[in-house]
Amino acid sequence: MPKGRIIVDVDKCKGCGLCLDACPLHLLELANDTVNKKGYQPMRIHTPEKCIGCANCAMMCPDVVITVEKL
Amino acid sequence: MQNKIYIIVGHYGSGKSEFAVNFAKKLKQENKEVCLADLDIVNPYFRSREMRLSLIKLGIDVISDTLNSVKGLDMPYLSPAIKGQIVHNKKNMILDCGGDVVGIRVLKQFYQEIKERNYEIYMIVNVYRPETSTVDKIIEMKNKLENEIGLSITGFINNSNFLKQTSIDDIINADKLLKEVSQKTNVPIIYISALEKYIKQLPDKVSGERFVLNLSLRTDWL
Amino acid sequence: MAKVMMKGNEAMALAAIKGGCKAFFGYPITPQSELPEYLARHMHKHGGVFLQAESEVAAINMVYGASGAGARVLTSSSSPGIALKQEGISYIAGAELPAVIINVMRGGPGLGGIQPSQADYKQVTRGGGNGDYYVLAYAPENLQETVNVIKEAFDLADLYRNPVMIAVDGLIGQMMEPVDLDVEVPKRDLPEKDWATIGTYGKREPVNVNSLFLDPQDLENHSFKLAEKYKLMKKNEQRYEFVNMENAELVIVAYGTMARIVRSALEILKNEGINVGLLRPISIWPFPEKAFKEFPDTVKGILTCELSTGQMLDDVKICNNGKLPINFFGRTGGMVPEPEEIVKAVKDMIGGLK
Amino acid sequence: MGNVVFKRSNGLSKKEFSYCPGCTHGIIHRLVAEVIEELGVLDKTIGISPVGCSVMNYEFFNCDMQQAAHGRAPAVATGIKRVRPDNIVFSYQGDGDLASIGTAEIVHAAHRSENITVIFVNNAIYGMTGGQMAPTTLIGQKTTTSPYGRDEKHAGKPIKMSEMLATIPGATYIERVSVHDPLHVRKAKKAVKKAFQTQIEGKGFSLVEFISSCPVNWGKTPQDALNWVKDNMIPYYPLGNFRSPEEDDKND
Repeated sequence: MPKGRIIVDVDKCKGCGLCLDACPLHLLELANDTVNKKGYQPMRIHTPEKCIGCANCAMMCPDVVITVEKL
Repeated sequence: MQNKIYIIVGHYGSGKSEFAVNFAKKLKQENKEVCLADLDIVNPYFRSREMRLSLIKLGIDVISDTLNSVKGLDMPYLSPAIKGQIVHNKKNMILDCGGDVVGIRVLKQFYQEIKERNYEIYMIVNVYRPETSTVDKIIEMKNKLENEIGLSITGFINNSNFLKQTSIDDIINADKLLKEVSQKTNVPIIYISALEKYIKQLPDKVSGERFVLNLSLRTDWL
Repeated sequence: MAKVMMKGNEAMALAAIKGGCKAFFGYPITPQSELPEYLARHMHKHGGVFLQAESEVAAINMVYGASGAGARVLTSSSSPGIALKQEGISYIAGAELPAVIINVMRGGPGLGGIQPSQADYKQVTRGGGNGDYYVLAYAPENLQETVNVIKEAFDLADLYRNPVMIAVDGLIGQMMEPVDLDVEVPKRDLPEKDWATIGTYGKREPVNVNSLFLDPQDLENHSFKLAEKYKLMKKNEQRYEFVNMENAELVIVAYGTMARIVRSALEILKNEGINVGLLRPISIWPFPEKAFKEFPDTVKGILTCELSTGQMLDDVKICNNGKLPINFFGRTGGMVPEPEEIVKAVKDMIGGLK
Repeated sequence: MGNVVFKRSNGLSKKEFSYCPGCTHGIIHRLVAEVIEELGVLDKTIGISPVGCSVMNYEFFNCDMQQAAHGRAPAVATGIKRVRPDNIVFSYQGDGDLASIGTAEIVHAAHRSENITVIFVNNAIYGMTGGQMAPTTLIGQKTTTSPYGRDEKHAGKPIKMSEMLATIPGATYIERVSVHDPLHVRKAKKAVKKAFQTQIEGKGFSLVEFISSCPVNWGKTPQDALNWVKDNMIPYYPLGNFRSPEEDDKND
């Protein structure tokens, strides 16, 4: 069971990748196979079940597109 | 007769410089040696030094700033000759100060020298200036000025006017007010000053010697 | 309050308080320093704010902030200081904020001198800063008129959401004159300041005070909107006085202190049987172009008199539109002419016309 | 549904930030917005936008805003605060704005101890006008107006605003922070909160200097830019507190 969950406003993500290094468990990646409405490669979580809800990704997101829940 | 220092103080805009220039001429006409020192470092316009050239022609010394300016200088540059003249005591001196407490601050550096000499301190009053418009306000201004100089005012000059809009009643009303001040403070009213046309119409009962003012700093068209 | 004797600068300060001014930001400069000094002594008694800024640039930007937050604000300065304030004045006009600015003019250019001058005419009437804008500008000739127009200026600034400038020369700032501070002036119907940044307090959406329009179409729209406002000012706010115009063979155009000198000159001329009129612009922006259509047929020429080398002259030329010959007489740098000099200029012109 | 531990602050408008990907303006905006909201003063806050990349941040903060001329935000803030002392007033300024054209205004706002909060964003470059040298550009750093690298003999050494402002008796709270990793972001928020609290308590001038990045004009990826902040900027611009109200209380 995951301890946390992130909800990403995908279409507002600019794909800067600052969240990637912020995730202590390296669970985040930029989606190589898709672009969002803005034309950016959005970030996504590749192993959501490992998320601990630490919110480090949200801390670093310059566009405030991540909502974080503790489960 | 001993030379005197006449110190002209008062609320700014009450007519100190016009009086000082006229007073200098009056003393000169009485065959006295006169030096007019313009100590006004507050105002940039309408200062007695603007009359320097015409007063010098009359044989009246004028000292003010180190540059002997006439118009256009707004730096203090107080001339050392002022102190020199006070100390030498060779002439009657008129010290024309800037207005209010700020204007007479400059006198402090001459305090010792003035104290040792024969002096008069005249407070010019125009009761139609808002800050000297009542008995209490005039006395308050007098006290403030005295506190600043550390010397007592020895006489009032009633110079109350509305310039071209003055009426004789305005002057008579001012006289009543200043008489009350004079009674309360025991300071005499030395002169009542006005343009000649008003002086001629003044009733006998007004206090102070009549003093005819010829405006020189303010031109006719103003 | 009855008539009192006041110095121009202090009368202007008191007039601002009477006009509802609640904040003053300024920086000392001769010959207007008695104005901030007066407000430093009295503003707090009327619940207002007085602050001496670190520079004219800061002062005008404080005016911007305070006005944007809904207060009636004043600043004052003299010519070189007004030049420094042009940045802020442009922003104030751009953001459509009200403000009253007093300019006690001295000689220039550069540091110039401290004596009276009207050499800021173009600085005052051509906007002054960057962009397509104007300030409503008045150039009164005596203290009573100055006091009245300052009281009215706060209403006008609020009404048009535009800077209003009072341009007087140093003599008006420095001279004493009887004045009644309580003369009633026209009141305007003023809209709510719903644009002011005073906090939302949960009652409305946030507002923004701003002069930035990056989209050229938006900026053009904004500029045309401002232009409409200036048209309205031109229609409604031209102010002038005619003196002795009946059968005048010459009209002198002069404002402020120069107009006072001209009045004396007209008396001298009248005694010599020479009939000359005076058009005295009271608003210098909008310039009273309407007045030029009211000249009687007897007028054969125009003499423009200024305390400058000829700045209003251009506006006179525009309004005259080539109809009548125009001469110019000016003194500058702080030199103030005697009425006789104007009499001579009039006679010279009349002689030339014959 | 879980327990929401992080969501977009109501102190921010719905509008998307216009900044380049990875620009830390966004993080700093968020911190300011969160603090204003958490302190319960959002509805009485008035912000001032500068000239620079964040010139349009009046669109991003969910409170009343005024846009100021370049460098003049502290003067505009002064005007607002003096006529509306019960409102909370903050200015948001970059290094060109605050440390170059507006040095007089910031120095004198601090000197008067204006009861305002200043958010100062130092990324060692002029971002908006196209990557020119800023007063805070590091020695050797190449910009479009220091094409051979900043030479101190020619352009002087980079100015340390927090240190300088901390020497002013009127400055109440001065702290330098960075947002290059989550730990520092959390620390930075504490500083912002302290700054606004200083104002709410009427204690006078507060300023938080953010060491920030400009991936585009620095020519780096967003993450590399943050690494550059850590490796090059922070050694020259040390983080920490330079002035605090408590210290002033002690000295009183």
